[in-house]
Amino acid sequence: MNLLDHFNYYVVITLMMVGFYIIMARNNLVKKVIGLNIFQAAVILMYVTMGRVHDGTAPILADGPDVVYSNPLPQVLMLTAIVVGVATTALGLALVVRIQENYGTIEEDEIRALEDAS
Amino acid sequence: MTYVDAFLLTLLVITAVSVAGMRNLFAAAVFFGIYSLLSAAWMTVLDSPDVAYTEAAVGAGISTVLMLATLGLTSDREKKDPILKPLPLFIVLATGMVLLYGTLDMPAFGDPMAPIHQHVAPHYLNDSPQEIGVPNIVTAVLASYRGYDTMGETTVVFTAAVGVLAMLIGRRQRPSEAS
Amino acid sequence: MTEDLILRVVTKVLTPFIMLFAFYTQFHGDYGPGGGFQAGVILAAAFVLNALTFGLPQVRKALPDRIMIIGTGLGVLLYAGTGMVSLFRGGNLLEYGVLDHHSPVHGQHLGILLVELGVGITVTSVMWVIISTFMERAVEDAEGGEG
Amino acid sequence: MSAETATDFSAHLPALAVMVPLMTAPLVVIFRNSKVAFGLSLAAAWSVFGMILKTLMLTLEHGGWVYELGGWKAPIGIVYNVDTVAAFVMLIVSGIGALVLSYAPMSVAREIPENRQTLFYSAFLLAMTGLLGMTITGDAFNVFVFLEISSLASYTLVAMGSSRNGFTAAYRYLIMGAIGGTFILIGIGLMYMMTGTLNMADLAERLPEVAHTRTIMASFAFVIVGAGLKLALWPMHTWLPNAYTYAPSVASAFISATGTKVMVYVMLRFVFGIYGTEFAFTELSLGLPFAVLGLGGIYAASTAAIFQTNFKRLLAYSSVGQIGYIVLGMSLATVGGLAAAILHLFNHAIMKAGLFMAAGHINHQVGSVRLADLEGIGRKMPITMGLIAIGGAGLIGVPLTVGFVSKWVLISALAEQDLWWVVGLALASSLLAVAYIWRFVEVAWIREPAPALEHVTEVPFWLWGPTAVMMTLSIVFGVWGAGTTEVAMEAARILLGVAA
Repeated sequence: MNLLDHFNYYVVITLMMVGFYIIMARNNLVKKVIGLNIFQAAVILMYVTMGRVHDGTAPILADGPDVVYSNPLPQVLMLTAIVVGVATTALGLALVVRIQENYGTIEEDEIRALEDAS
Repeated sequence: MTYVDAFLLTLLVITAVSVAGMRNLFAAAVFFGIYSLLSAAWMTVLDSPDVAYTEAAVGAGISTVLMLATLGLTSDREKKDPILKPLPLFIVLATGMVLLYGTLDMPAFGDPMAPIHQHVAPHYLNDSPQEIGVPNIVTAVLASYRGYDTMGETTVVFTAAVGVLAMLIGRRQRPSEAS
Repeated sequence: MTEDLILRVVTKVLTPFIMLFAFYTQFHGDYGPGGGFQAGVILAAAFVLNALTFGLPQVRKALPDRIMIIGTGLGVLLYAGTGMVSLFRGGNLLEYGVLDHHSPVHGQHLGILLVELGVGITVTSVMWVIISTFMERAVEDAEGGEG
Repeated sequence: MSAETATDFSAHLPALAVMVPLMTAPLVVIFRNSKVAFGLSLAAAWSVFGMILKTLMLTLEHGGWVYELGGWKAPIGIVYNVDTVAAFVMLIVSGIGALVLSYAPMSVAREIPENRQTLFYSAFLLAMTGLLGMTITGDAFNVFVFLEISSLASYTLVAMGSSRNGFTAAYRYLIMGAIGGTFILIGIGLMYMMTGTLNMADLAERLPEVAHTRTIMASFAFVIVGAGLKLALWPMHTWLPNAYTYAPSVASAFISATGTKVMVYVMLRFVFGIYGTEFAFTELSLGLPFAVLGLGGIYAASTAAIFQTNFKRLLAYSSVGQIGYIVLGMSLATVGGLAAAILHLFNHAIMKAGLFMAAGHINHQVGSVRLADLEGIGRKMPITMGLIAIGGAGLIGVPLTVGFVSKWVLISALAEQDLWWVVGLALASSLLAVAYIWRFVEVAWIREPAPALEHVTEVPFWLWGPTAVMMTLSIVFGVWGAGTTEVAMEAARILLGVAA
């Protein structure tokens, strides 16, 4: 097995894990949303990576014969996933704004302390 | 694997890791924008101009602007707390291990014989000129073959607007009034 | 909002080009990269640029909130409506081929044009509504600080 | 398929059932009037219910069918997989949705500010659209899209409760939900990578060839964990109690009854319909971990419910426990076990929706659902308390209620496999339900009415009517449980792919 065959996937997995770790470990609510975005962007890269063909070109039909096209399907799916990601981000950040207004902080541990107190 | 690929991938990992370590949230948001642009660049290298275009517009554009706007309304410093936490680290490493385990039987990168290039996709590439007649196959699949998905996607965007309006419409509450 | 003359002039000059590019992206999506979603984001970006330079109230005069909120729903309705018209013309849901009984390919073109337009309308309005709602909070914040 | 004749047109019913709420949601926002919004939503919900009832009857009579969206054949396009299981789950979603909406206007008027009411109805319809869409679809990626519609709408609904804790509850729900969704996306991606298709039937056909690959095993892990997060599988349930507690009453009733249920259904579809029983239960022996998680959930969450000081929170923990019964049934991978799981989806949905609606009555009159504020409320609100008693009896599994029927089917399925110690554990767990229901009964009936409750009266008919219908259903399907059991058995056979 050639290590280079899957090198891209290793990078993508690293990125996913960095994002996932930020979500799980950071206390700051905005930081968590940033982590979520890194995580999702990495998943998008995973799909796009699998759609690539050696010596291929973008799936926009050209006149030349023997053109190899990359797979359009993962790209279509990922357009949807990007949109879902930005929708989630917008909603999450709107919640963060309201949490700041109600609690005066956006640090998870301080919010928990305030919740327990009330 | 070319030098361009290697360069982009290295930069991607560096930006992602530095976002994790940063205390200044403004910098983190801007770095996320860079991360997003870099992934868009790599998507272009991977022959996906449509996805790259969208990622650049959304990730580096809308998402980053929203993050900065939120920081303007909250605070731009993250409180100090330990970077390494055992339980999250364990969960993340376990997840990563499962993914690495998954790569062991994956088709090689760019292999034209991989199942996804042999099934379904050839139909789009070969028959869409007769069936739909749009040169950009991504558009053909997006709007027609999988048009139902895209309708769902439009609905997701609409849902986001409903959600944000439901949360932020009207005058803001002061922390003093709320507590 | 800024008093900086250069920014104001540059914004004025750039706006038509950004909008033109958005429309190009919208209607050229069949031939090159792009489509309703990307076009919507770019068009909304043009509005946001203007809001940052000339202030939110100024842009709201041209784009009343009511209209933009209607826009968020209108795009979805246009998309879903295209699907329903196909259904009532004897096809399945979203089967654009039946939109033109003589030439299914032409029907497909028409359907794609309409649904992409629906996506564009919704995305433009939603992105503007979301960002302007966030900006409005920030403006209130500043006012609150002064008062 | 052409739409020439009326019978042919009924093939379009599932599509219409998704489109009606999807198109009503933007209309509601455009009209911007809360009365119009309510009217439109109610009309949409009941018409969807009618369409799905008809669909279910058709599938029972003639078997299922495949509906090709955009006219493209699977696996090129997206298709609906219309069968008894999907129709049954959609019936739960639309029926609960319609009844809960019938109850909504007074509750919404009290709990949600005027300028947000139309948005509330819109989000409600979107949640319904998402749940219906992900139930009926036969495409793995499409599940993700509609899952996100319902999730985003649910986060919105949760955040609309009037308390500030609602925002943090919604935020945590959003983060957990987004992780769950992304995990499912990764799982689907790995599956797609190995087979080249997204259509569920096509996947089921092509997966056995590559089932031994480590990539497919990883994809399985991601789908299970992702779905587990979304359906609040113990111990991944931490987002649920606060989300249900702080959501507005109408939203609590709808989401608790349908959200996790549809996710269970999606998990069933993936495990049995795509990966297959052979792969999941023989090769990976998933039965034991599922049984452990199910029983663990029943005991841990029911015990936690006993110690709650807030009635809605108590109900929320009880939900986590009840999901445990469903997972326990699923872990058997037999027709009886699956039937018990599917039946309990239906039965628990009715009971929990009714109970959360009744909690809404209390909130409407008292303005709080904390047990400390409800001392002696039983004498002030006799109808509501009677309804809660019926629901509580159902949760315990008293005969003549739906809870008894599902427990009976579950226990017989366990006995069939000679798992007598599990039977014992499942029976003993009912005592925990007795304990947490008793806690409420004790506060509401035994204690002297608190002075603060002096002027509390029963809620008007428009609130208790729909709740009473829900509870009546829980008795109707408890007494005549044979009918629902038969449908559930049929659904289980379809999922397992065995002939009757």
